[in-house]
Amino acid sequence: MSAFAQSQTNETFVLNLGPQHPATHGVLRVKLVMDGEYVVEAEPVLGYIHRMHEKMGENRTWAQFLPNTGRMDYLHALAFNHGYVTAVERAAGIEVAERAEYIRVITNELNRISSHLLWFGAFVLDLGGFSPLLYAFDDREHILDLLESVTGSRLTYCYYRFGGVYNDIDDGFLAGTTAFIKRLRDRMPMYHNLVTKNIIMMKRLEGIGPVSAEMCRKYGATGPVARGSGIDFDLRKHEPYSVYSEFDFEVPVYTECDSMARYMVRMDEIEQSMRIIEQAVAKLPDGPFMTPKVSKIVKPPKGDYYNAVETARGSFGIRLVSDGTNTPYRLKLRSPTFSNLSLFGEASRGMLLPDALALMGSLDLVIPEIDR
Amino acid sequence: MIDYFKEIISGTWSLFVGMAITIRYFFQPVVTVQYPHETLPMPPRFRGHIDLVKDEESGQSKCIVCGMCQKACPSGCITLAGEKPEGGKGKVLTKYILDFTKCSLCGLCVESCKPEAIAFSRDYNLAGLNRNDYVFDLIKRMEERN
Amino acid sequence: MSLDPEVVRVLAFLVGVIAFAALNAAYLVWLERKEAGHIQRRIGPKEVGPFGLLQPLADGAKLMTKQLIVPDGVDPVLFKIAPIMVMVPAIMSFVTIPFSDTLVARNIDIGLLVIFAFASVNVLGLLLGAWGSRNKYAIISAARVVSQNVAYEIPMLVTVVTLVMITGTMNLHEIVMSQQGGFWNWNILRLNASPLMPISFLIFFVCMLAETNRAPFDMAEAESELIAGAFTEYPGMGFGVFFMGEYANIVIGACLATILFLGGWQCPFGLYPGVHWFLIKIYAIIFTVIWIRWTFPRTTFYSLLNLSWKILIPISFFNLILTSAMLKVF
Amino acid sequence: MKLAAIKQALAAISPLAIEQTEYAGKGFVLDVKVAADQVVEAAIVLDKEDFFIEAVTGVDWLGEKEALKKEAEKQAAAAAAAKAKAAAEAAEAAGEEAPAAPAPAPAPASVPSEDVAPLIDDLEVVYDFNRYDQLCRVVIRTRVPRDNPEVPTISKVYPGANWHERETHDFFGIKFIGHPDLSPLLLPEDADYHPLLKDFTV
Repeated sequence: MSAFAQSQTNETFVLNLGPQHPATHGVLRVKLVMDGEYVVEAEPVLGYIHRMHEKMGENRTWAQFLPNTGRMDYLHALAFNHGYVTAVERAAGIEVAERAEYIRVITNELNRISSHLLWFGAFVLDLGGFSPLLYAFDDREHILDLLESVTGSRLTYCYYRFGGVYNDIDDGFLAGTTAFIKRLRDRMPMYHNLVTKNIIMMKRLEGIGPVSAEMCRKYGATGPVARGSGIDFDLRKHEPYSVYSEFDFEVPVYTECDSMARYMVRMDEIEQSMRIIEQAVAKLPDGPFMTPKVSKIVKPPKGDYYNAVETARGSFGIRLVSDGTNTPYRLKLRSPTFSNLSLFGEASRGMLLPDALALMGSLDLVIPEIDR
Repeated sequence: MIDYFKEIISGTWSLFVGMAITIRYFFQPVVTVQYPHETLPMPPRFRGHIDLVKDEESGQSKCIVCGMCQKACPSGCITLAGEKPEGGKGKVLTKYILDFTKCSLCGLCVESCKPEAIAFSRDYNLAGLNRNDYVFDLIKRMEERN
Repeated sequence: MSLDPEVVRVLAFLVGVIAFAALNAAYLVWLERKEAGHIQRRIGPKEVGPFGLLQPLADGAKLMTKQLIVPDGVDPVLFKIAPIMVMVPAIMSFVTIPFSDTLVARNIDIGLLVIFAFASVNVLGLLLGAWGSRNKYAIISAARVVSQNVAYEIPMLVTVVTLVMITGTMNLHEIVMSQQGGFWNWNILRLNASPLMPISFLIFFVCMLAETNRAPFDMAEAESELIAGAFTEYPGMGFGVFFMGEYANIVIGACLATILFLGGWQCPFGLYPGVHWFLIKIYAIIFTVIWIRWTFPRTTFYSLLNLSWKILIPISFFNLILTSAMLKVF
Repeated sequence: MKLAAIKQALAAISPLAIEQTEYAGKGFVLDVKVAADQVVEAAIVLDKEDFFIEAVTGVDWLGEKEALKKEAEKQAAAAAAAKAKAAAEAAEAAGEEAPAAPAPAPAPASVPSEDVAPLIDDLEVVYDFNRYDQLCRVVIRTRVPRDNPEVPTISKVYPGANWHERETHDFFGIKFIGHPDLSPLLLPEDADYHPLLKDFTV
């Protein structure tokens, strides 16, 4: 590929991929030291959208922190709700109603598909293709309407509660979900023909942005970034939480370690999520959508707990330290893109500018989740 | 040498396949809604800002001024006040202010309200020139509504 | 002093050509947004005038009302000349294009050469604009524009040389006259001269795309990397002039492709040829250019150069040799 | 890599305490307390076992020593009273509520008891390690005094920890010795305050 030899005269210049730049999908600044068009050194600068959720966690009760989780990663907000709710349920030992577990899995996987679709559109937009973004948004709109009819909001959900969900799902939602899955299944070949098999796309992605498995381990990268480098690590299979152990689905793993591998992992995950949803809709039990008599005052016993769930971008972990009162003592939020982005500095050394941006696009960044 | 030509041919073939897809969409009907002229109906569970529910017979709100919603709200948007009528038992609502600029629509207030006196409204296109256009006096809104 | 009728005729044609170029530049923007809209299943401009037809005028007015800020630290001379250097050659090369049998400003014998001469000035304009505006993004994009145009000038010229060998003349009028009759004796299907004629049309089309920085080769103003590339610093009408220059170049490219390969104003079935056929063919090619733009992602820079040096140039040289051999034999 | 083998490998660096916790309730399998300077060794051991760094967390235990001391005094008083009187009165004396919740009130003025040094609470740094192929989350904890919290950096062993440590330094002021660049990561460049300390007032 492009062998890069630092030019002797060493007149590098610093280019600011500024806080607002079309390729950074949010307020992230990358200080690039460039030599001509080659990136010599890339250093992401964070903190432009830092809101200190962890301090908010310390002066709100356990139930009042719920809306904050949806604001961290607004593309897959339900997974963050799920992560926080299962963390508190694990700490306080709250039972979750059987039907609620299935509702959570269905809505969570729908949200994962909508997050992957948005990433697909934005990624192809980064590489210059415009129309796939709008086709992906067309499909994503169907999911948002479905979830809006049940949860009431479109992006920052606050739908899960300790012990269950806010309100029940109706048959209209189930019919809509099955219709949507059939529709997306017909459209997936179109996406592959239009983008994946396109010679320009292949030239742009194959062999670009190599991230070795060892680099993933050293930086703690998880999610599609790690699965693109041959690491089979998906918390839904690895630490089965909720009722994920009851569905059979594969975890797509590619070993080429390049941007095309990460791209294919996410495209296959859309297919797997659809399989999960179908099985969950088929096995949806009746019964209450919320365990009765779960009081809003939750007092987990003293001590610290760790709980991790699989979001569209990797493993979202929460470390709770509770001192037995109704407000958390310490709430650490481990966001997956924080570690995924930390390997960008080393991975993008010596690459061309457009390839470095293709690599950044393939890391699927959501900046508010990094800055918290 | 062979794969040099094979790559060219398969490459150009993939380009033509891509163009065939987009031209097919060119002739298909449009999916977008022309917003100012046509609007989408909001689903029943849409979460707009909260509104007081009018009790049919008495025409007053069902609120018993217990203050549970005020305590449940994470960002402290609700301020309410009520006073005891001379003879009657319960409290009557006199002031119910919702500061919608801080509300994150989490639904903890609606959930914590036993008599179901507050519910999500369904209006979404709120426009205002300054922040206190969004500080709603829900009692006034309830009277205006009918 | 009596005006020589020829001078009056040329002046009238010049005014007509400039009007054609300006109108084209404006309404190509409308066509592009409408077509992009429908490809992406949305409508495109609709509010201003029926079907958004007045949208280009609204854009023009908006661009003109913008204040022309010349950022400090900018080389004022280069900064101001660049847009003009991109726009003027584009309009100048309309002079030799034969719109129909009689409708041509100046029928110059080496018309083809004039067009290519002006086409290379446009690159210089972009380079001066980027260098003048002292903006890092612009400099990167200027470097790309120069090497891209150099890389794609060669296959384009080689294909044109093969064609001139076949037609024997550089006069655009004669080239079109030699393609009379039905579409079977257009140059694109003149297989007796060289079986690779359709492929050389494809090469010419791809090089035309690359010359005008369009579609998969829009490295110059790659939105997602270089924001607006060479004309990042240009506010209002400065950007507007660059924009019109780019669209005028596309129209010239389309005209050239029509004249050289698709038989200019000839009718596909030999019936009453005329300027209407010429316009239909131009707009069909421009429709394809826009269609390609909204379908494909952008190529990287080195694969763009690989495509030219490793694929287009070898094939066009082979085509040149093959044609000369065929001409010698038959 | 069986859990026992990891436990045994970690025991080699003689940590203060190793405790196997039950995953379902706590979320991690092994809980290891080490002294501040053993952190790098522990990281190297885990690095050899193919662990990856998941998170670095700081916890501020302000007021904990106070509570423990008050608790100890109460216990002593309760034991003395119990010995002197019947068990019944002693039970009522010991009924005082749970240790003072460390509300962000300033540390309760410690009554000038007989011991001289004022009690220094400590900050805890918690490292989470996990494996890709096997469900095995290991937690390494260290405690450092609040007045000059210093922990050696593990970013030489795990480059991924670089940002985590910078963030913990932002929020708690824990200095990581040998860290390449401890400038604020999430806070503005000139931030000298540490928001997550319990005695942080806006």
